[in-house]
Amino acid sequence: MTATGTGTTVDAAWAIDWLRRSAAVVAEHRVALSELDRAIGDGDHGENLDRGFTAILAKLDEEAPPTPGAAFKMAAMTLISKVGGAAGPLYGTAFLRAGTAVGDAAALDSALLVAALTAARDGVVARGKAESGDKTMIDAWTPAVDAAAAADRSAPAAVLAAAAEAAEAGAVATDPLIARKGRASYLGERSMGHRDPGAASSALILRAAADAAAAAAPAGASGTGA
Amino acid sequence: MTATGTGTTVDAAWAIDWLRRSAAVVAEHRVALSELDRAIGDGDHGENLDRGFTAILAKLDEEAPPTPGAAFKMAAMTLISKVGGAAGPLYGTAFLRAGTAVGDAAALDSALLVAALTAARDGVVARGKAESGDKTMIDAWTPAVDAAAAADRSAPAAVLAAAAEAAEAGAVATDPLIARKGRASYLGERSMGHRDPGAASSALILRAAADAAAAAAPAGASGTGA
Amino acid sequence: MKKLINDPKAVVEESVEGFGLAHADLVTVHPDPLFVSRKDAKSGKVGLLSGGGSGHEPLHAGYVGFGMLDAAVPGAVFTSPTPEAIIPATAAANSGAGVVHIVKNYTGDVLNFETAAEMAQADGIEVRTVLVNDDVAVEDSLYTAGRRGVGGTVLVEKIAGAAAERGDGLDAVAAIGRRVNDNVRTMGVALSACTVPHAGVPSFELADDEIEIGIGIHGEPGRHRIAMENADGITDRLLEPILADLKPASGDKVLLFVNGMGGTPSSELYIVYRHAVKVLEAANLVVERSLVGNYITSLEMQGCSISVLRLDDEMTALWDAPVHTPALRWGM
Amino acid sequence: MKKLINDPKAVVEESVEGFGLAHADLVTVHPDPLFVSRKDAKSGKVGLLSGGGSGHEPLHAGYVGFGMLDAAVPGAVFTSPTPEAIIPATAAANSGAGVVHIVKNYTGDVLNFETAAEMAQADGIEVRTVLVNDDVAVEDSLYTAGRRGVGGTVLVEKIAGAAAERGDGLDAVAAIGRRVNDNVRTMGVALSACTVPHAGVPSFELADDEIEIGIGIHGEPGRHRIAMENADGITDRLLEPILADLKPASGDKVLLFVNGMGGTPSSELYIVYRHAVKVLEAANLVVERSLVGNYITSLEMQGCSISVLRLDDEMTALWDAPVHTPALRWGM
Ligand SMILES: Nc1ncnc2c1ncn2[C@@H]1O[C@H](COP(=O)(O)OP(=O)(O)O)[C@@H](O)[C@H]1O
Ligand SMILES: Nc1ncnc2c1ncn2[C@@H]1O[C@H](COP(=O)(O)OP(=O)(O)O)[C@@H](O)[C@H]1O
Ligand SMILES: [Mg+2]
Ligand SMILES: [Mg+2]
Ligand SMILES: [Mg+2]
Ligand SMILES: [Mg+2]
Repeated sequence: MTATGTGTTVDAAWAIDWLRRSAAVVAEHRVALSELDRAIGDGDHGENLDRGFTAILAKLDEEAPPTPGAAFKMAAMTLISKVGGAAGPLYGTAFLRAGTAVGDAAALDSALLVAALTAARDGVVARGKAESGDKTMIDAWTPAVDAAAAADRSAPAAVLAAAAEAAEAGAVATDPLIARKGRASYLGERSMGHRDPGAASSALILRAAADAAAAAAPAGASGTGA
Repeated sequence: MTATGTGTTVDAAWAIDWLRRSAAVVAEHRVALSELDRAIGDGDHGENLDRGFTAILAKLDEEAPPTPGAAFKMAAMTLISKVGGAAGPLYGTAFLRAGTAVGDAAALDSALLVAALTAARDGVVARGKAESGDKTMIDAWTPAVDAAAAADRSAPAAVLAAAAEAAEAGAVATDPLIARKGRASYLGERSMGHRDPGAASSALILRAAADAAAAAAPAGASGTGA
Repeated sequence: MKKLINDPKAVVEESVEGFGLAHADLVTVHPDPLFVSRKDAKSGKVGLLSGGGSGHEPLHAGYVGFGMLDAAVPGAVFTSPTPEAIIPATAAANSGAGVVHIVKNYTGDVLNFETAAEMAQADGIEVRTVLVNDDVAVEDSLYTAGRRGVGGTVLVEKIAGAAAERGDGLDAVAAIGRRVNDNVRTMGVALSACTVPHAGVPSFELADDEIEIGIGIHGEPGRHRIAMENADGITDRLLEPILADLKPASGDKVLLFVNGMGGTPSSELYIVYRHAVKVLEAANLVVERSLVGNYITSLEMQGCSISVLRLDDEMTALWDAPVHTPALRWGM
Repeated sequence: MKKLINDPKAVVEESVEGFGLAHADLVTVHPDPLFVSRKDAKSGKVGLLSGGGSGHEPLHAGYVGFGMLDAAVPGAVFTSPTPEAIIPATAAANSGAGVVHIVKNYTGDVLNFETAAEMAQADGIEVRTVLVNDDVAVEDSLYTAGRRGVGGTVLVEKIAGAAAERGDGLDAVAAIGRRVNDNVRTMGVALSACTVPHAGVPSFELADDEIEIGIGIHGEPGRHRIAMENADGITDRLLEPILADLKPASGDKVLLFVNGMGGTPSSELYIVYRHAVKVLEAANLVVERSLVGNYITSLEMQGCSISVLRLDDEMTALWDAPVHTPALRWGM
């Protein structure tokens, strides 16, 4: 399926492409993510997400969700049922809240996208109670939401590119932090000097969203994003 | 205590010196003997014998046996009670039979020594049912007994030196054999290329007997032995 | 990595299948979603359910049976199970009087059980949750995800299970479970790491003369890495924070639980137990009950944990009550 | 070498001391010479005694108690005990009806028990010896010290113990012990070696992709070294010589015993058990009873053994009879 878009909105095809690209990068980085988790957690983060996104691919092959919201909700339910661990409920909540935020809109403009990203982040905070600087996926999501909100809203691709870039920087910035939530917190100061696996996977997944939007946008229609 | 002897006989002091020298060489070769046993057995032979001879030293410190026979019997009972494993009862039987063979003679001449060594070997065969070539301590003892019987009988030191030399050669000759008795037999052909630990310890102990006799003999009184 | 496994991805399924075959008199294995339920549960009693990542065997499935759990939900290795499995397991454990979820305090377990409990309640099943967090290795619980649930979990499951079996109501069973948790403290040590099957490499590296003090049960590194010590010294190090935190009074009766992490022979556990008894008796505590063995493990990790539970007469009686599960059995 | 021990020379003494403290309701530890005796033995029953090198825990001391052994004699690690300890243990196990010695077939054990039996008989205690030699890994038993006693020992101790408990006479107890031995075959595999405390180095070296097939229980190498295989393949390799030697008839009832060598998690044992059941059922055998766990070990060795016992109704009834020991307990 080829992603399509008007340039000023993204649609169900984009959402599906996002999920497929997410599955691909998670599979590609499965070992690397687990390796990050092995350093400060229990070494299963890549495996967990890969199990979830593989199941999402299977669902997508069965039936294409008709709207972005339906795609997000399908992803949410699949991640909640298949991933387990901390990441399953947290990513699941993120997609669930995003789905609720966009309702059954067929096309999402930049404003709705920013709202969806914000709702996703807020959902993770509500479930996990982490604050910025606690060395969790929140440290990728909050800069991403902030960057998206501040980005040029003429094109979703630009909004998502800004979000992805900020998420990547946020993930890198978790390196020196002492973890205060999740398994890594048990290590105390020994968690310093390692990247948070959930922040790293969040950056990968948000980059997949931006890439899908860039692929969907008609040539020349994208904004400032990469 | 200094070992003494007339040159044509050995006495209780010699027997005690033999046991002390045996304890010393076993302690010195403890790790090496266990290492041999680790290759084709269960890695405890040095440890086992060391436990036994350490106990013999303690007994000797308490009370000096009045005759060679008494020394052999004390050694036998101590080895039987402290060593365990295969080596404990086998060495125990060897010393017991040697003790019985010499009775309460105060001095042992070459003929009585040969009889004692023969009785010791026969005791090991009776208990362990091993034949020559089965890769056991018998492969040190039988050549030792044969060499002792054939040696110049003018001096016990010569008899024991011949026995020790033959035991050493016998131990070396176990290297290519396939074990047919004891733990090493479970390895089948994989026991080839390793020295039998019990044969190696037998050579050490018989060499200690010869050394004690050489030390006991008045200068010039010893026979052809080293 | 050398393990007696086939496909690393099928380890849990195949192992639980074998477990079900070996204990068909006691348990039923439901393969998809995977959970284990008790065969002979009497109707009308409060149901007890626990679950969590696999790799801690015999926890939890080994404790399904008379006087302990009604259902267990094994997740992937070291990964909490999902609501998809917890919800039907809750339904299986329910015979009308509601279900107590015994949950070890890890973010993943808490979140997944929370979701499942909500959905089960929506289906009309009363659920109470007992959170186990007995690990004194986690010092600043304000600045972390809180203390972890470790060895104490076994004691909570046994004692709350006996309360359910004698007919206590839902809130009473949850209350006794919480009372056990409030009175138990645990600390663990690793001499070697374990290898998660799908990872294929040890979960941390430890030099030949190093040990990890204050480990959890997921192969994660501990709080401190120190030079190897002898068993008595290690036992002292484990008991010290336990007693400092539990603050038992002179004359208190305790249950002493020395638990193997999976790869340590029981002979070594008894060496630890021997010294632990001496330390507790020197502190004027009465060791009334004991448990020594592999009861909550980390795959083939070498090491142990010590748990001390301050007993009251009711807990002791419930501990002594008959139990018949694949991994814990007495009195019947 | 990292172990939870103090002095390598005191490992057995300290461990048995701790064991005695933990199970003071069931056993008495006699420190010098070291043996363990049962607390509640009824007078007039045939006594059951076993012993051997330490390092196989819970064997043998873990099986002292109601319905199993009356005394156990732990030697140094992997070294048979001496008559010095076997003789008083035999006296402790005797309450007038004589004593059965259960001896694993190793030269050292045989010689030391032989001496002790002779001396006990001289003291007026009737002794019968049941030699256990169930290890099919030893192929040419004519050219070796004969088959070794391994996993089957646990089954002999349980079933003969139940016979003694129900009041069978000395010869009858020995006869049932021998019948169990005649009908059981065992084969083991090691994934890693173990380290004897006083040696401090592993008892053999095994590459990362190699396993030893046909090991005994003393850390000795096995018959063949092969490339690592999956659990089902290894299970096939263990069962093949067992069935070839036992030659069960179609429809025979068997007990399937999957035993861990000490360092293998129970989850892996159940994966082996799962496939073993399938193989036995494909051979038209009925798996009537099972035992899965660490019951006769080699310190922290990784690996397992499989034992198959051809049951008759009497053996099954004696297997099911109540037993209450530190390591095996049911029916009471
Ligand atoms: N309370 C929390 N809030 C936000 N994110 C969290 C929280 N706890 C854990 N995480 C995220 O989850 C990631 C770990 O996920 P994963 O390894 O799949 O689960 P588990 O820790 O249960 O094994 C962490 O790297 C972190 O980013
Ligand atoms: N049947 C036997 N006859 C003679 N010697 C034997 C016999 N069985 C074993 N041995 C000797 O005993 C030695 C092993 O002794 P040791 O290691 O102390 O006992 P274990 O084999 O019980 O561990 C072998 O090297 C061999 O020389
Ligand atoms: Mg993780
Ligand atoms: Mg040996
Ligand atoms: Mg996890
Ligand atoms: Mg030995």
